[in-house]
Amino acid sequence: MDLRYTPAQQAFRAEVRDWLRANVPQAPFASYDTREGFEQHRQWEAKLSGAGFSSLTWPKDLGGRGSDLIEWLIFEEEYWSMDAPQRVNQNGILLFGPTMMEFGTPEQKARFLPRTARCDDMWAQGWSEPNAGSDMAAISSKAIRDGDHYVVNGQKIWSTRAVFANWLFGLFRSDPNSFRHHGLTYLLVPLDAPGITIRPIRALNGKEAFAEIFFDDVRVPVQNRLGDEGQGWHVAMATAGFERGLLLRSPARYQRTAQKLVQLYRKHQATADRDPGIREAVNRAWMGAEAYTLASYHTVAKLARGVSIGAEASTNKIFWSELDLLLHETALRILGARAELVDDAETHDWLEGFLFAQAGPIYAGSNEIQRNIIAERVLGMPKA
Amino acid sequence: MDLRYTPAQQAFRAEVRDWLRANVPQAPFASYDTREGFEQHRQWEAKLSGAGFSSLTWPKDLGGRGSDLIEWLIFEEEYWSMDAPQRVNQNGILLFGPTMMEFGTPEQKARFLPRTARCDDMWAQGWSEPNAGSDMAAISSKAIRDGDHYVVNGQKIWSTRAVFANWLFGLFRSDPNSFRHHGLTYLLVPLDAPGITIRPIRALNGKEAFAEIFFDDVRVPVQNRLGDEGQGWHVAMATAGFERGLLLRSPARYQRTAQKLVQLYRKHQATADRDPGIREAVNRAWMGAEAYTLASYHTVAKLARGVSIGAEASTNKIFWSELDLLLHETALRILGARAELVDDAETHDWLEGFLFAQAGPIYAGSNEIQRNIIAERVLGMPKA
Amino acid sequence: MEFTFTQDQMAFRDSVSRFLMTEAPPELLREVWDTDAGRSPELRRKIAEQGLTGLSVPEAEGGLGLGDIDWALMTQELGYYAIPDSLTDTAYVAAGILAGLPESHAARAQWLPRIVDGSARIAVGHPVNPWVADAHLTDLLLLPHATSAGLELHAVPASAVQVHTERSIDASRRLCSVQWQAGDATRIADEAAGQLLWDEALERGALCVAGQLVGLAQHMLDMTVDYAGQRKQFGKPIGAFQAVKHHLADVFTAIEFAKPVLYRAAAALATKDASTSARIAHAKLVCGEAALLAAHKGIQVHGAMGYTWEVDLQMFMKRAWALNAAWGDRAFHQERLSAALLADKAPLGPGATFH
Amino acid sequence: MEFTFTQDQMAFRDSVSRFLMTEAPPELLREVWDTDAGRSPELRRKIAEQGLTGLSVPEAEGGLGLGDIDWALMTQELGYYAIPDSLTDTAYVAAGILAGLPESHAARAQWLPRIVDGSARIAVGHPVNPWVADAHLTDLLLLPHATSAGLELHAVPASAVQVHTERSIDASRRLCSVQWQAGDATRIADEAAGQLLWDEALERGALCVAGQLVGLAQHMLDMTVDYAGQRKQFGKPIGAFQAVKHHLADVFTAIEFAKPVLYRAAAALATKDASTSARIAHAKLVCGEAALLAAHKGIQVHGAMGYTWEVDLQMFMKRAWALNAAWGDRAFHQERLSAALLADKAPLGPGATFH
Repeated sequence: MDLRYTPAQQAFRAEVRDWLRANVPQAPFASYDTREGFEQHRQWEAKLSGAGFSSLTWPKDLGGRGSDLIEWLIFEEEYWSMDAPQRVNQNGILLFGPTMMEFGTPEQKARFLPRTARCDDMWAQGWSEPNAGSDMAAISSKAIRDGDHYVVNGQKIWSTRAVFANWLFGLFRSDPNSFRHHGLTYLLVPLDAPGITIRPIRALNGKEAFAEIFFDDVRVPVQNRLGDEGQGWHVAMATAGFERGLLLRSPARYQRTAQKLVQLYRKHQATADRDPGIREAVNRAWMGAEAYTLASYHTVAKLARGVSIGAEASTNKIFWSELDLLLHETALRILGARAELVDDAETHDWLEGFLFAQAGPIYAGSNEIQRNIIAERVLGMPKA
Repeated sequence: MDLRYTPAQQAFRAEVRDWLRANVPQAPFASYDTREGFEQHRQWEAKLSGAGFSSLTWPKDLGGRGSDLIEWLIFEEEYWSMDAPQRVNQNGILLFGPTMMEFGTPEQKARFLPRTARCDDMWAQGWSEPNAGSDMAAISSKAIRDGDHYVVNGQKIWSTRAVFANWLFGLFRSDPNSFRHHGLTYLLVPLDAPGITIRPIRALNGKEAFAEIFFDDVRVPVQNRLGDEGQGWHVAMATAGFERGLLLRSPARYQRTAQKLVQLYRKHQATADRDPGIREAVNRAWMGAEAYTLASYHTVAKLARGVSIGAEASTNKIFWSELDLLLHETALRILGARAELVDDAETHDWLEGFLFAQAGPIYAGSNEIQRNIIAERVLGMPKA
Repeated sequence: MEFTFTQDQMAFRDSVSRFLMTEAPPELLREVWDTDAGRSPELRRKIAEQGLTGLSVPEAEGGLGLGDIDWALMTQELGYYAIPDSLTDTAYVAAGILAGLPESHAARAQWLPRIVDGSARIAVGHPVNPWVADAHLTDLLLLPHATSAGLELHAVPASAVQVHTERSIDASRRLCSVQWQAGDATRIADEAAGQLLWDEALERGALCVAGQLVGLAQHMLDMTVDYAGQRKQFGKPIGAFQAVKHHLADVFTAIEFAKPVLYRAAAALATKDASTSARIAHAKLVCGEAALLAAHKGIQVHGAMGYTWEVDLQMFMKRAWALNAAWGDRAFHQERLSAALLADKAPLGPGATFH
Repeated sequence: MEFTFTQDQMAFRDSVSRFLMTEAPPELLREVWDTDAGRSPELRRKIAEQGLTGLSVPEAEGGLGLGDIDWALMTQELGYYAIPDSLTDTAYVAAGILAGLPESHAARAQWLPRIVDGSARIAVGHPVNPWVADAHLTDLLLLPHATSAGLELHAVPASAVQVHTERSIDASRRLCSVQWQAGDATRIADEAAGQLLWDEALERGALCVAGQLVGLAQHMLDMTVDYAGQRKQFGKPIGAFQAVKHHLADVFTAIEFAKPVLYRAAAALATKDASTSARIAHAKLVCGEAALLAAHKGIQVHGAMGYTWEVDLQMFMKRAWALNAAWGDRAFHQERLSAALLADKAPLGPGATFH
């Protein structure tokens, strides 16, 4: 156990900090769930990419920086400390990129990865379907081979910011007689292809954060297939493991929120203390953010030692999603009657964050599913 | 809605109060989970019975007072306010008595009810079996007809204070080929019958609070059967409904504990307030006890109007058992390091109550079962 | 001792419920959300026709002469259908203030009949609320003016105030900051009488919100039960999963134990019981918790659908979140409750519930 | 930056675990509960033979010269097997105090080798604890004596004290009130040096208990998982019910997120980090919560069996309940944590975790 950053890590931190100080935009962007805001965020992400900070953990020759996970943690700490903009290319960097690196042909890699790293292509997900929420194996959208193409019909839903993306990766049933995890194929689909209709879905905050995507005889060339036909589940799951989950929710995000919560409490302590539970909730929220950080560093160190990681993806999901609710609920308790004001300067971010936090326990496998996974796969309890 | 007690109710309260003031023993009894304490409590209960307060809601001619549920609530308020002793004949008064009144023959009633009211007979339950905990229909102990007798073989468990009782009521499988709720018969068994072995079970607090009862060719006369052969489940369930659950846990018990909790907090406020959650927990506990009381009065009023009561037995069970834990956990938080001392005068009752409260969410149908019942029977959710 | 409602009261509640089910469906609520004024004069007219606006106006002034206990049922229905604030502020809180004036007071004759016939909206500016709800489209404002001796009560015509409206997360709420000038012409009660009226208005406002919160909780539970019975995952309705069952059972239990607390608080207010402020604090806290729990479990069971704008759940969740801090936030009511519990000789134990 | 243990440390932990699994099964614990003295000299001898009593005694004095980080693993194992207090008080807390004396101090040479060879038990009387654990069968007591300038440190032979023993809910605990006389002969550190040693002893004692609490939590989870896999109800193992699965998953998650907090706190203490008191408060709070949760869910899943004396769960629950308030109760550590968070310029945000 050595809790000192190496000179190289310290130098990396200094470099990140200097670059961010010089480049983080002063004026806040519009919400990235609007077209204007999406474009602002995309340009910022492209700028990050130019400095090697966007797809940080990708290999250098693919547009990344080849950073290890400690550098990633350091980068996130500096990034969130600066209140820098939300990241808009996570689908491309964390979900699409690693899958392409593992399963893509050399031609596919050359065609897609640099453009993804530079934010020239922005990716939407095509997993969920109206009748297949947490049960992804129930996918029924079809991709039937017809010569050099697949003909895609069906419907995808809950595709984050798909209204603004230009490509989609997803799973489709290529064998119409198959069941569950079998007979699925992983395809890359340009969203301007004929036969595609994108219907935005407004989220809790009124923004068009998701979309429903309808496929009507959409012809997708076979060279847009990632991995073998019928092997889509394997392709999608191979990189769905722990590291992706880790990168999705960096601890620095919650530490920054916890820090602001402590500041908010200090500012309003006289009124907040009339509710005797608030100070306990503030303590608990800070402890949670710190515990999540420590667990992340601990996991990263174990990964570096080659220890295989099991249930951490599920425990992490439960932990950060409940922490995020606690952080924002506590802030709104402190704000009291003002907490409902949409346009109030002090309230705004807490309220938006509170609405966003509602999704945490639901998406990417609901917390009920995660608890089942822990009990069955880690603790060996029988399936029902 | 009329929240004034009638003159008759006020007079009843005054009568109860006067009688208790004159009769409640000054010196505390030993625990009723010991032989000495059980006998002290039995004699006290017999004295209560003599004044008509033991089986309060029974008809007068059966040894009760014919009180309605409002009088019962009033009695309990006065009783708990006085810190009077624990009640030791609840099996007889609340479980056995009403069933006997509904299903007994005139001879059986004459034989058993007066002795039960006077605490001459003390009853143990014979429901649970080692492999039939919350799933009572899995009973496998047998009672096979042989002429004028049933021959009983098998094993019962978790029978409260059966070590000190002299009679047992319970369900036995009289049709060895039957399944689940069918083929069960309700029998009354003298615990000194040949072939019975009683093995005490020590509870969390070290006391012999339960027993396991082994039946080895025990011959029970047919006239000790309550209801018809094979109808045992019906007999047992007919009076297992809401009113029994209501009477089992009077709200005054929790109000008294909540009152003491507030007093404990006031006494130790300076140290308690270092833990910012304690005052909130005290508020919450008091609110819970008051809400349970209000819900009880509300239910009693609805019953009196002939409104049928549905899920209240299940919601009540969940509510009081979790409230009881909260009350005692909060007291132990206030007591801090002293909370572990078994013999400390201030700690003793809270610690004993805390141990006892652990059983609440488990027995009489675990809280998981109660939540299933609410979801399935009240909210109409499908069985799994 | 009979701690429940009469058959007449229950029948009245049922008729209100049927009326609102027909006349105030979620589609109407969506319309209200999308308009600037945010109110439906048509709905208000129908409500007045039913006599609901005159519920607690004395019979002498044309109303039904009912009181807080009846409103404990009524507000649950208004909460269930998420009826916007102007109705309760006018017909319950403002009517209560005006009916508290001396019988000969001119303001009574001027305004109470107009509350009954639905032709007047009255906004109430209690100091516990940082803003005045619905001040932008009211006819009259009842406003406090603080002096060293207490709070005067002023009746201010809409034409005499300047209003700025803030947006709430609950788009049916219209929160206004109000600029106005206190004067002899507007004063309708002096500090002594005014303070009593404002104190009672606080209790009434908090109770009114508590009732709506438990109604909101019930509606969210009902929507969630419906959804859980229909939506299938892994080949069966999600309501067959034990985790979902337990979510629903917890909400049901919270509601069942909040309602009697609400009723006891209403009775305390109606009889000016010494325990009123503690009982109303208790009701506000537990009704708010039931609503927050119903929202939390509701969205969890609805999954992604519950996170969308198009599924109605969101409107009820947001109203619950907003109302939870209206007429005194949790801190305010926790403090009131603590003060009552920790007072010397506080009547806390068995037997004190109805004394 | 490498926030984990070396392979050597893990291997050592595993060997300790195997050793205790064999030598300190629950049956031994039951024997300890039933004796008056409450300790097993035989077990202590075997532990000393393994070198465990000398874990943090400097190599010069015959020990292994390891430190707080190693104890963060070791205490989990001791907690898992519910090893009574006298071992940790002697081999960790008292050894830490003595090893903090100047190298030439006579008390070191007198006691540290005896800690290593297992021939001495030392009880520690820190003011945060109302009683001194195991004072009834100790060889030496380290006791504080308060002066206006701080706490002196006294080493008092067992023959010079009068002891009265209190019973704990955890029958393996032996809590004593101690009467003794401070004098020049017993003083081994003055107020200045003594205060530093006592302050560090507090952190070490709290950390030691935190580690044991998380070990207890793990044991209760393991017992409960075993039970849920075997016990059948309604025709299937109760572990197949979703409610039971979720109980178990919650405990697992609490433990997984408590351990890294424990390790960070141990590292802070080992390097005398400025954040030590906040980090140890954090560890004590979350390890205690994990243990309380494991007890609560454990008895719930065990059902009536968990409520009995004969099923082992009860011993571990009671030890968790008792240790949760030892070396500072929740209030004490909440207050320390709050003080750290609310200090001006407290280092709270991203990047402060390892600075």
